[in-house]
Amino acid sequence: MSTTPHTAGVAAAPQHGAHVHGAHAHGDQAHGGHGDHGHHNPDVAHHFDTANQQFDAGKLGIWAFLVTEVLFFSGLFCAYSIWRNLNPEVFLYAHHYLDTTLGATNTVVLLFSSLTAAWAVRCAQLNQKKGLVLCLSLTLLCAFGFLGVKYVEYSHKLHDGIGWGTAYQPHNPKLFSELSPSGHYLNGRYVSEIAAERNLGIDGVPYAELDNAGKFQIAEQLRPEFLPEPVKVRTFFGIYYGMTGLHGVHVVGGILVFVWLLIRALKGQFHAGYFGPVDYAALYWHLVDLVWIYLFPMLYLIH
Amino acid sequence: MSTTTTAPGALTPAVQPESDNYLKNSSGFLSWAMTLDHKRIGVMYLVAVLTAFFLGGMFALALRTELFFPADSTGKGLFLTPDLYNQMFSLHGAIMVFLFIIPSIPAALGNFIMPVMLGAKDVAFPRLNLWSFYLWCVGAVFFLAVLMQGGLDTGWTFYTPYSSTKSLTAVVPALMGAFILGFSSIFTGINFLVTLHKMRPPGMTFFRLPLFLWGLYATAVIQVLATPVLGITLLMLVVERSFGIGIFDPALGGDPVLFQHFFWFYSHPAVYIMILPGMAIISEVISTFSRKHIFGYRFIACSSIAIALFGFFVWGHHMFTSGQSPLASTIFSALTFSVAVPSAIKVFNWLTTMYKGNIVLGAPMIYALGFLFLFAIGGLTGLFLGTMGTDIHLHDTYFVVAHFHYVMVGGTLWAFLAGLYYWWPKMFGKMYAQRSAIVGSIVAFIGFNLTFFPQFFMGSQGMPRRYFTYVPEFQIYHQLSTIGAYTLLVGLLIVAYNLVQSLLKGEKAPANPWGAATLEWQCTSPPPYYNFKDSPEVGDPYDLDRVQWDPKTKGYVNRPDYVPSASH
Amino acid sequence: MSFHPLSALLAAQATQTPREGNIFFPAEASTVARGLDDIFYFILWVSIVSFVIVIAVAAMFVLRYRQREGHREEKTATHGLGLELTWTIIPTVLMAVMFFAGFKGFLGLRQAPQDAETVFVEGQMWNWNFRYANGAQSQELVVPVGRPIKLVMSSVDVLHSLYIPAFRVKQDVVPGRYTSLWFEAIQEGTFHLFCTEYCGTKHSTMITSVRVLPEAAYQAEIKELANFIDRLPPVEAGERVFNMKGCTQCHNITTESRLQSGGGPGLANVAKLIAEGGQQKFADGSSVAADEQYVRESILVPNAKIVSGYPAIMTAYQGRISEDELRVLIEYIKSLGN
Amino acid sequence: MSNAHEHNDISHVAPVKVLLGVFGALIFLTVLTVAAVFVDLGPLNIWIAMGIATVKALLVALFFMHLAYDRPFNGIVFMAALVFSGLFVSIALLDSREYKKNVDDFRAVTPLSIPAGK
Ligand code: HEA
Ligand code: HEA
Ligand code: HEC
Ligand code: CUA
Ligand SMILES: [Cu+2]
Repeated sequence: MSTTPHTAGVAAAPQHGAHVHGAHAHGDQAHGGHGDHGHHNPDVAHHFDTANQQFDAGKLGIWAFLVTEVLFFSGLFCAYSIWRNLNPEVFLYAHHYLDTTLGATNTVVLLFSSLTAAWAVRCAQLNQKKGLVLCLSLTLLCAFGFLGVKYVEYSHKLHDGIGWGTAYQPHNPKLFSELSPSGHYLNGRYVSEIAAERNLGIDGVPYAELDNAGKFQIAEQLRPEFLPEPVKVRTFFGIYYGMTGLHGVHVVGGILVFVWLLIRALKGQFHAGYFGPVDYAALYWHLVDLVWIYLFPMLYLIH
Repeated sequence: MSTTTTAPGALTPAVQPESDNYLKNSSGFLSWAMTLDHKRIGVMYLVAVLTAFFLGGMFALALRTELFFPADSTGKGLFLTPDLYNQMFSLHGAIMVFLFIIPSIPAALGNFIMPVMLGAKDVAFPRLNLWSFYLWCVGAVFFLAVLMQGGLDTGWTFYTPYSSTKSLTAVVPALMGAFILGFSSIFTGINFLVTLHKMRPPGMTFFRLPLFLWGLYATAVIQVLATPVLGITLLMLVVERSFGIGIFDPALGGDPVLFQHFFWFYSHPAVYIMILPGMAIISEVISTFSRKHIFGYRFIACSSIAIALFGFFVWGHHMFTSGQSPLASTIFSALTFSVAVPSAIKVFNWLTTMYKGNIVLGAPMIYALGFLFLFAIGGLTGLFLGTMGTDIHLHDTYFVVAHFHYVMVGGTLWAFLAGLYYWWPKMFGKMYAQRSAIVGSIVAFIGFNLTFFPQFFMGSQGMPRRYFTYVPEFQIYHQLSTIGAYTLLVGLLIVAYNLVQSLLKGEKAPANPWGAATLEWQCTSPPPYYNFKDSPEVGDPYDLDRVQWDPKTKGYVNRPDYVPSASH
Repeated sequence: MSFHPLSALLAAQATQTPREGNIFFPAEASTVARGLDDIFYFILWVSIVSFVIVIAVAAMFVLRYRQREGHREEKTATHGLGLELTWTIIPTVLMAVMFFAGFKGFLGLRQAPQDAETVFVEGQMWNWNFRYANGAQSQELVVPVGRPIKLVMSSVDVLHSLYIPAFRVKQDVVPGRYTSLWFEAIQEGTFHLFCTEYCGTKHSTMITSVRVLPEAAYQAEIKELANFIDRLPPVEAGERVFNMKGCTQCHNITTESRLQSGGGPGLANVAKLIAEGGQQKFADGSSVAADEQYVRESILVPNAKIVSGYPAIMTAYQGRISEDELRVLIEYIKSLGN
Repeated sequence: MSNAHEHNDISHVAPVKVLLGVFGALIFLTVLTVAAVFVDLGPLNIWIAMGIATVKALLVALFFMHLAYDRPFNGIVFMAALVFSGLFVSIALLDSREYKKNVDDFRAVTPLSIPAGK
């Protein structure tokens, strides 16, 4: 087993003189830190001996929590894998409803927010208060941006009656063979892609240069490839909403945490000797990012 | 209060002023409701889980009473309708599992004892600990809401599509309740895991941890790895029932067998959440009450971890008849036996510990011996179920009901009571009357066997479980079983009376009434608010030579001339 | 109880004589029963022996080493690799034997012989329906003695499980897919058939019988079952269909409602309405003339119109009932008015 | 920036270069995944997409989440999560594939029809 957690001893020197007292003086004693409850480092809770022990405990705690998060998501990944494996046609068919551009945008947004979150930890470690506030704000901004894009995606789908479960009632029964009412999906990349691939066009005019009616005609031609709609399409959307929804809830949770961190950072509560919460929250945020890194290809890039 | 001369290296229970004890250091409702002290949280958990146990027990008695006679020719039962009966066993199972047995040992006894035994001031995250307790309360409120809103009739297993489409009862609140209780359990698990890793005082290496802590550690591992899957399963079922997503509902192209995979991926490991802490208590009690060093410390410690990890590979043994593929069944059956081996190891180690001991038949030891007897039956009958050919016949009969009551009641509940009687003096500073404690234990033992032993026979003869009524040939077994249940009630009432009496009239407890060498006995009974002013000296937790009987305090005190033995 | 440890390992099939019922099991009435019971007895003996050893040793220690005047504990070794390996390896070996025996027994249960006759089973809350190759249907399972039968099963609503203790067979009946089991009865008689997967209110009365008949009697029986509609007067035939299709689970044939116990209206009501030319009122406020057409729709697609005051729990019979059956069923329902 | 500034007593400080480098790699890999979709490689596509996602995940875990510098035990804890979810998913998947035929046979006779608005 590793060395006992108590050996580390000295807490990092904090920037304010006010913090320098208590525990450090005992660093080299056998029972370092014990017996001095009277003057404890105010950043270290009473039941911990040193700032290091507290930080390590928090770190292991957050990692254990991330483990539970991974297993929590694993249920949906399991459902996804099985459905995709047994009903590939459903997935192939339905994913064209997802907008890859928006998905990719969100991927970049989240990756960037992960960078700022990691940078925030660095700033806190190095006593860079301004940098910390900036990084936290940028992370928050990205989180809102992500949710904004999700809102656009969800509302387009709901507008077309593509909800989940009982709310899956596409307004137009021939939805998948035509331009959708919001004009959003089949006129987007997908039809054009196929048209380009196969050199489809009308009277020698390539797809890209057609007017809407012409594009519509091509979409009509492509219909048989999509019809009949596989019966279980709605479950694809169930899984889609389930996965992205649960992920979204985690983003909202992250926003709350980061707002709290920002307030504390503005009050100057974090410094080189005490930055655990920033580190833990960043770890959580990276996990949210990790989940999305998988969700994006799994849902948007099905081939 | 014990006093003794101090030997260098050995630790003396410090003389603490009364006001320092955790029960008295502050008072008032809020001092409990907002406390971050693991001991107080443990006591609140204890009251809470015992209440749940009582409620679950009342449902059980209702079941047993109804089953005294089969329904009459018009289909009318003794006092329940079929629907009410179905709600009774569902709520009985769900309350006993989610509200009682899973939090019982870890969250009630473990919370109280673990940091003290470890020599720490508290768990790593005291606030999370309190949260965990309040989540338990919220979960309990959801279950009460279920009771108000027309019960729950899906069984504790919530199999689809009955639960998702057909049941007319309050399934969603029950699922939410179990979901919240799952998080309560996860928080306890994370807390214990981190505490055992990061809060060990100097000298407390992993292989010096008392076995109770090893048990809690293994339990925490399962809680962290398995419970989230329960969470997502319940959530998916809520969504399935409310919106008809179609993942588990065959009418929408979903797969009910998949739901069972989801459910048992958690619920099989969960049975080890229930038993591992119990086994760990037995290790402590048997060593202390035999006045012997535990035999095969490392094997016992490692077998807990082995059970925890292998326990994840066997969930499909609940699904041999479900339509699961023969391939999967074969894998699961083979692995099931691999989990049984470490349990057998423990049993033999306990026996050897007693060899040439000086066995004190105090109440905790009586329960430990009862555990040995009942758990052996429960575990061995598990082997009939793990064997594919025989499980086909036995699945979903009373044989299974008998098996799991033998392990959960005869195993976990008995261990819980052993632990409760073992640590009671430490927790409340009061001794109890040994005689009535032992009488209660024996009456409960007889009642328990009378309740559940006949169920093996009616089960193997073909009596299905979850039956409101039955064909006449099973009547005699049911009647024995019902009589047993009331005997068990009497036994438990004696236990309850005995413990309440001890609180009211009990003698003051010494710091170390049983002469154990683990650290929790090094502080006063009840422990001071801070547990230890200075980290206690850590030694071999089972080297009982450390202490000697002191007639003055009627307890054990540290031996002045003690030299830690090198052997381990 | 007699016991042959080795026979368990061989998981023998039909070769041995079956045993009578005892405290453990009902009579061994199928070819697989004996082999499976032997596995059970093998585990039982291993369990009894190890249990007795454990408890005897514990009792002996308690007696010899209990605390008393003049007795002191003695130091003994705190661990011993040899001992510990012994009690790791012996149980492992015993359990390996259990696993293999159980595995073989399981394969025997799962692999139906090629020449098995197929009977289709439909589980429904809370009724069994058996369909034979010649088109016959029944509520009780009728099988010939000495010939393998394969049940191919499905459910129209929730999980059920078909369990015949005397044959030692059990298999869940799952909606949305087939499951199957097989057996060969070796003893004539009537045996219990239980539903062992919880399926709601009347799970405990979803019980029927298996009748094992000599070949000739079996053939005669399913022949009779196959064409009773042609033979019997419509109302009488309708009554049989009514019972067989599980209608009795939810409907009284009087005017009495079964709402309280999760069922539907008494069918004499609708019969009276038809006789009087009245109207039936629905949950959505509409109403329609009660006539044959309405009854027909109520059976085929019950959720199209929900009788006011009732939940929409009746399962659709579209595709599960033949025109002939429907015709006599309607005749029967109409006759309930008198 | 001098090394002295880059030090923290409690835990490792990630250098700016590493942070930016990792971010750049992540963006590049994202572009790569999207681009890979346009090349039709049949069943290989999904594995390529998941492979790239895994490389991205590794980058995030090792550098943004500090696992490369952290106590190894934290990494082990995280690996446990992946191993056990993998176990769960793969056995459940294995089993559903095994009994798929029973479902298909049934659906061949009784096609699935989902009533509208249900
Ligand atoms: C505390 C909880 C607990 C514990 C510890 C166990 C322990 C075991 N269980 Fe049990 N089980 C349940 C709780 C538990 N179970 C519950 C709640 C259910 C039903 C759930 C439901 O459907 O509602 C269930 C159901 C259940 C089934 C499914 C039955 C069915 O539905 O058809 C199976 C099948 O394999 C099984 C097997 C086992 C085995 C092999 C062990 C082993 O771990 C046992 C190991 C112990 C021993 C082997 C005994 C001690 C050893 C000796 C005395 C030494 C000598 C031994 C030898 C030489 C072999 N259990
Ligand atoms: C921890 C779990 C646990 C416990 C303790 C019990 C305890 C009991 N159980 Fe239960 N039972 C289950 C878990 C448990 N059960 C589960 C999971 C199921 C399956 C449900 C399903 O199918 O979905 C089940 C099902 C079940 C059935 C099968 C129903 C059926 O299938 O139709 C029966 C029938 O006899 C039964 C009976 C009993 C009895 C008589 C007790 C007795 O032991 C109860 C004794 C308790 C009391 C009588 C209360 C008295 C308490 C006090 C006086 C307070 C004591 C205070 C102190 C000790 C301080 N139980
Ligand atoms: C699961 C329970 C259930 C089963 C099985 C069932 N029914 Fe029903 N039935 C109901 C309920 C509830 C209603 C009232 C709600 C409705 O109209 O759907 C009903 C309504 C009816 C009606 C309309 C009655 C009226 O008063 O207008 C008829 C006719 C009927 N059922 C016939 C049958 C027949 C014939 C069968 C068997 C082939 C059958 N039912 C099986 C539950 C059931
Ligand atoms: Cu059908 Cu139980
Ligand atoms: Cu299990």
